[in-house]
Amino acid sequence: MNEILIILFTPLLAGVLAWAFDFRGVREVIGLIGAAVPLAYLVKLYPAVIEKPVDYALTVGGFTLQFQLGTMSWYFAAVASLVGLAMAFGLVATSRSGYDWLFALMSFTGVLGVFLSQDFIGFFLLWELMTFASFMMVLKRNRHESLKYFVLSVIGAYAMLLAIGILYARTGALDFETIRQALIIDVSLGTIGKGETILLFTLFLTAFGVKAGAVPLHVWAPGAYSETDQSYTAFFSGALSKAGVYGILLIYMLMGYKLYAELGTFHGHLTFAYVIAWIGAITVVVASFLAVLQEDIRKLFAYSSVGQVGYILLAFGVGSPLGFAGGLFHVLSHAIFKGLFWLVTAAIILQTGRTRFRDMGGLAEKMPFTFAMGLIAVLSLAGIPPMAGFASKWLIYEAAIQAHMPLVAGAIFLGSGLAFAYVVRFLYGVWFGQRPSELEDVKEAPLPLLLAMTILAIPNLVFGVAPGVVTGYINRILMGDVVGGDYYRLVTQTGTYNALLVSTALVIGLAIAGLVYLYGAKARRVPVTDTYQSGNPVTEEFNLSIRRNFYRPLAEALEFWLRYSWDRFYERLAKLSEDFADALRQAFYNGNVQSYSWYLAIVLLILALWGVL
Amino acid sequence: MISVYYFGAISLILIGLYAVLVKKNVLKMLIGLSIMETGVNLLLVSIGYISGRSAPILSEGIGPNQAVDPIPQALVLTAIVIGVATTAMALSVAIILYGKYGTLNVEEIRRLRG
Amino acid sequence: MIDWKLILEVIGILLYATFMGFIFMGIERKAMARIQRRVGPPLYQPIIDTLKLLGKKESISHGFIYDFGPVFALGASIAALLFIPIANFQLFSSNADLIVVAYLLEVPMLGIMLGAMSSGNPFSAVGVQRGLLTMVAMQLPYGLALIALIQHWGTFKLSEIVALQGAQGWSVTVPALLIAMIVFDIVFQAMLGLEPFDIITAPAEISMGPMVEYGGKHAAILFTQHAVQIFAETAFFAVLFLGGASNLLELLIKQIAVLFIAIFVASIYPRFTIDQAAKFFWKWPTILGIIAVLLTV
Amino acid sequence: MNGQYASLLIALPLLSAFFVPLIKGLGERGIKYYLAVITALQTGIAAWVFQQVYSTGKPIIVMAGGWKPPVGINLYIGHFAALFVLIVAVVSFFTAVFSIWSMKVQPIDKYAMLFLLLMLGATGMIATGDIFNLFVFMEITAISAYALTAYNKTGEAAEASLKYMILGGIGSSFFLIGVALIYGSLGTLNMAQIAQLAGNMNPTVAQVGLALIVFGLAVEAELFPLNAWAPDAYQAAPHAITVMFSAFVVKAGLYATARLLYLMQAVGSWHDVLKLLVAMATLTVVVAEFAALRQKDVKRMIAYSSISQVGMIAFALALGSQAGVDAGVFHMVNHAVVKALLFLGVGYVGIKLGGTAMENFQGLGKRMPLTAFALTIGSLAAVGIPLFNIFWSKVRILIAGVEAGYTWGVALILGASVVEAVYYLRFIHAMWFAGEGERMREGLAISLILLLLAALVIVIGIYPDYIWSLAQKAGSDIFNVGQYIKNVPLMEVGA
Repeated sequence: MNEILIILFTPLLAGVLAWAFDFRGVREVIGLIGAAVPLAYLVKLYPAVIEKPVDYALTVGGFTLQFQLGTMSWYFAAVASLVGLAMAFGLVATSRSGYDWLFALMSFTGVLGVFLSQDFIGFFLLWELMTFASFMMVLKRNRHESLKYFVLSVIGAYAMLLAIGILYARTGALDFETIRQALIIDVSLGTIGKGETILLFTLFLTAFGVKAGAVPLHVWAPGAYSETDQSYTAFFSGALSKAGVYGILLIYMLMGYKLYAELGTFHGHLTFAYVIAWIGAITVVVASFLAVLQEDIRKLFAYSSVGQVGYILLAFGVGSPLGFAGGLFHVLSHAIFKGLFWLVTAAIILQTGRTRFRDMGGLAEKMPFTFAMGLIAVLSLAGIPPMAGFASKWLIYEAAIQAHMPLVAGAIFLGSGLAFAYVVRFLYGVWFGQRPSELEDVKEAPLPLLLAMTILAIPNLVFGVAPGVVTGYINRILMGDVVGGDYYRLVTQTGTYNALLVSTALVIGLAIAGLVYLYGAKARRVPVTDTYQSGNPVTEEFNLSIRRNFYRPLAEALEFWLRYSWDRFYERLAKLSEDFADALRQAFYNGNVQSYSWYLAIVLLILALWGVL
Repeated sequence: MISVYYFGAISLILIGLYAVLVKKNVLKMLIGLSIMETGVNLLLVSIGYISGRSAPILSEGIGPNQAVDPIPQALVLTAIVIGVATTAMALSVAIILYGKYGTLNVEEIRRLRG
Repeated sequence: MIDWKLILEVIGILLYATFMGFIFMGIERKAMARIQRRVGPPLYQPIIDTLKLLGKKESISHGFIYDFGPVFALGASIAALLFIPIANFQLFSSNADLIVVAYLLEVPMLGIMLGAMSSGNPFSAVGVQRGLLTMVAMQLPYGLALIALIQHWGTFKLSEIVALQGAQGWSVTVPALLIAMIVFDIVFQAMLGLEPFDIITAPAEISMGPMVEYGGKHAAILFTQHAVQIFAETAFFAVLFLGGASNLLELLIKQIAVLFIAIFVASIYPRFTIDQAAKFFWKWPTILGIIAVLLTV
Repeated sequence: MNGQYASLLIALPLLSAFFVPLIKGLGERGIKYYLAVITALQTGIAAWVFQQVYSTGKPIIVMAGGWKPPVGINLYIGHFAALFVLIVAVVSFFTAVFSIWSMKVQPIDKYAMLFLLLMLGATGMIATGDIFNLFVFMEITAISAYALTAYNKTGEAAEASLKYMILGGIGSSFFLIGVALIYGSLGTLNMAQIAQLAGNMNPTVAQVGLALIVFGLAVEAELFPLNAWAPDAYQAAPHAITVMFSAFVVKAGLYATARLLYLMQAVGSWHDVLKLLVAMATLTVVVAEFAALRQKDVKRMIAYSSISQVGMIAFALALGSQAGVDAGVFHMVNHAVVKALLFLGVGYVGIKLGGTAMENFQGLGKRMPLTAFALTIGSLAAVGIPLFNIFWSKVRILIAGVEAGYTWGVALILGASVVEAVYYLRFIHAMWFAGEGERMREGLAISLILLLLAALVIVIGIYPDYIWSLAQKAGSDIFNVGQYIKNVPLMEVGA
């Protein structure tokens, strides 16, 4: 069915055209069409996908690339295209060059390809394409960060290629279906030993851990997310990080039974799943602590994005069907609220040109619509009940505690507390407090950006009030009635959550409170500056605010832990290897032809000795 | 059928190699190189030698079974020509080197390195 | 098909809860005074204060969010209350479980923060910072205590927990859950904002913290919110650890008992600084919490 | 129109090389255009031979002097030779056109002669069916390469040529010893017959003979310890000649190693030699990549990258499996195209901006956008980004490597290609996003060639099937020796 081909390659084609016809109006229109087509076709194919997965095979260079649009790939592709569409609208406002359009849409094709491909060669090819395109977006603005990002992603990609090679050598096949069967049969055959299974697992884990931003490999995320066009980061962190998480699901699907057979269980949990759960938990805690202490708005959201993906990793690590349901729901909710946050940041940076909290403040009056969107994103990320964020987090809580993983569930509590903290810090830093005098003439964000924000804000509300819609589809993915209840209620064996009722209760509460408010006397409107200065103007040096170092006490409490940082460790490692390379070069190619002849003589000696042995 | 000539040839090769590896002067290295080539040629010829037979020039008294195997000798002819060409090229390069560097000591000719 | 009986119950419980909340605040002030050997104001003093504030002719406001903050906080507290099984009235509690109620109890914090931040007063900003840090610090032990409880009873639904406690005895009787209750009680101290952890409103240092800019009816709304919050939290504590109650009176006794524990602790301890509080929460309560959780797994 | 016309491939360059002194009177431009015409003619013949071999499927056997092998020397132009002779001819044509514009150093007629001899040597090495003939062609290539390296008559050029000469001299001497040993025990020089009789050789003589032959050719094919001369030679040679070095001179050496290696399969210790070669090849890739990391001169950096890619080809060829050889040949084709593009671009910039140091490349995107674009495509392809041609061959090599059991070797190569990605992407960043300069006029002919090569890279990247089928046929030509023996009409001669 060539619909899959259309879904896959229209963004790339549109990107190339947009880059070729690099004129103000034309580029945007082509880009938007390119970004909208996948979503349109996915919606069109929805009824077909429900009955039977749509297949398509393509032979390139002696390899057959198989693509399949099944229920799961449809879900991931739909999430990615929704965020992609929002990104496209955002790019219309924030980017001026065809370069951005080309590589943004190329990474869009890469992600869709990763979700749809059914064999390792297609998977690896589109994975590399996605990494390369997102790297080029960062390369344009900052060399160091982009190189750090590319080196880590390429190490991940090559680890995956090594694993693919080993699998091909052992099972003689490259497509997922045959490998899955071969590995299941192999459990009894035992051609792949325990050591090799662990090697395969670690290789795949590194590859997908890098892209998802699991803790030891997350160092690229803050740099890469903040050093590129912010509306592209909505897609970068909203959809690209999902490729890493999709990979973890792939490990379950392909090697789950084999890993279980080889590694057995630990306290009743699958050992390999337990490892993933703990990686997720550590990512949540570490990333959230780092996010709280950031001074730059982009870095804050970058670490927060790493933390949120940690939730998904944790949910998949739990290993129970409910865990997968929670994780999959969080894939959607993270994509929409994080995408929304990045678009809000794009609007702020576009209008004020500043990225640090200390230079911003009091923008709520100046950019009311963006502030409203920001508030929705805040409520959703912090997990306040009527929002989608809460529904997925609730499912993850249920799964973790039901699966008797108490400490991991504890990590979620701490993580969501920290999430609440850094989200409010964002509110105070940007929207409230005294407004610096230079920001007096800040206007509202341009229309396309506002449109992009609404595209992502609406699902936050809709899926918040009616989470049953999403869990209904997830039940279809997991082929079982994992999460009961109708559109408005989520029912699991041990708990229920009636989203509609909670929302109505909140509305009732607000109504009563509103009545009490109206009962009181009329309120006189007083400008914010007329507070502790009792009327005289708040001059620059009297602009008392703690926007800078908002959480200094927390930093003091954690000062022992903050001494160690993965980032500095990797920088030293990179410098070390580069110096080693330099030393090797100086030593070996020292320019003296005599020493070169000695190398030849040594090889002759080796041959002689080897001949004698 | 290891004949005594093989030892002569191999020792010549090793002497040539020794000269290339140890001598600091470029010309001495080139001389070592040509010694090595002569050693190789000697080895090539001695492989074709069958004791008790005469040179492979057919004349009335000497038929194909009285003569030594002619093919290695043909190979040696070409090898010698190649050796001459290489040495001539090397010496002309050595002249340029002396012109540009002012020295023939291998230790100093090290501008291209790393 | 409007369920009139439920609506009447809801209205009744709300009025009862607000009234009892003010009384609890009164008890708190009265008991604190008696411990310090002074007479202290009458029990119904908070009600008079709120009515006085409501009656003020004019109150100032710093924009829409400044008004929306307190209203949202009160609304959230009311919503939280509706999901807790108050004695024999189930209200909506069959539709939500422990995690939802725990989160709903924290939502008012966001409302107060919103209002305080938009007031532009540096003191309120410092108050917001301290409030958030305490909330972050107490989150881990709070979670561990709840997890221990859920693992022991094997269910999230509050109504089921009450039923199980009725059958097998209060959670306090189970040793592991006793540790959990101690942890929960320390955290409860911070949730109420009482003495060792009243860093948020720190009267002497930052004059009522986030609420510094509030006056008139905004302050009144915040007071009612605090009242409803106290009632909800004490009821939550009773439901979780003291086996809930078959009738309102029994619930009241348990709530007052819990309140008095908090008051006694509050009247003894001086105030922690914020990083001391964070370090404290992550040391002792967390260790106890982990023990409780491991015992019940 | 039988196969005998294929011998023109050897005869044409030889005759036209010796014809050059006669037309010295036409002046410098005349000789350059003459050179371009001859290489164009050579490409025509090569294309005809390529079409002939690939349509009929049977190799062309050219018997020198009508003598049937093993007595006479025969040229065996099978699938591999046809493909690669075409590549040699095409790259020579491009370099000839490039040197029309770029070659300023005076004795142009000497340059033309050496150019044609180099092309002849490479074609000969690829096409020959006789090991001593292989030695002769190898020496022709070597001597013309020594002369061309020293062509610029600067101190560095002479030094590079000296290094190349001494190491090449030692290598070819030991190669000759190997040939002597094989001839001594088998009594034949014809490759097909050697393959037949290899089994009943005395094991130690066979082992030493094979080892020395592989050693001699390894110096020419730039394997790890023996490639110390290569970076200097690439850097010091004129820009056009470096293109030829990296595109096909090295490949000829590699092909000869592979051909002889697979011919001598019957030798007892064959697998040990393979393991040794795989180890050397992996080391070549790793050391060359590390050496290229902090290069100040772009041409030397790309030289190291070319050496490492060649090491990867050697790794693939030494795997000893059909998949490995096919992947190696496919990578040879891709590497030739990419490196020709890169060296042509760097040479063009070197001449136009005076010198190939990294500073000249800062902000190249603003000064010479077309060349910068071509260089970017080349660098991205070299790194192995999908939708470019090297991605396909690299994936195949690595999968074949793991399949052959060398997982550690593949892991090291992957580590090395991460390093390669770093310095190429720094190069791209320097070109496009650093430095500034105003737009300069870029020559039409050169830009056309660069864009054509870049287009070729992208086309192979997007649709690699055709080239992959060619590579498979060429790979089987090397790998299954039985077919090779059947194709060569061996006359039964008393040993």
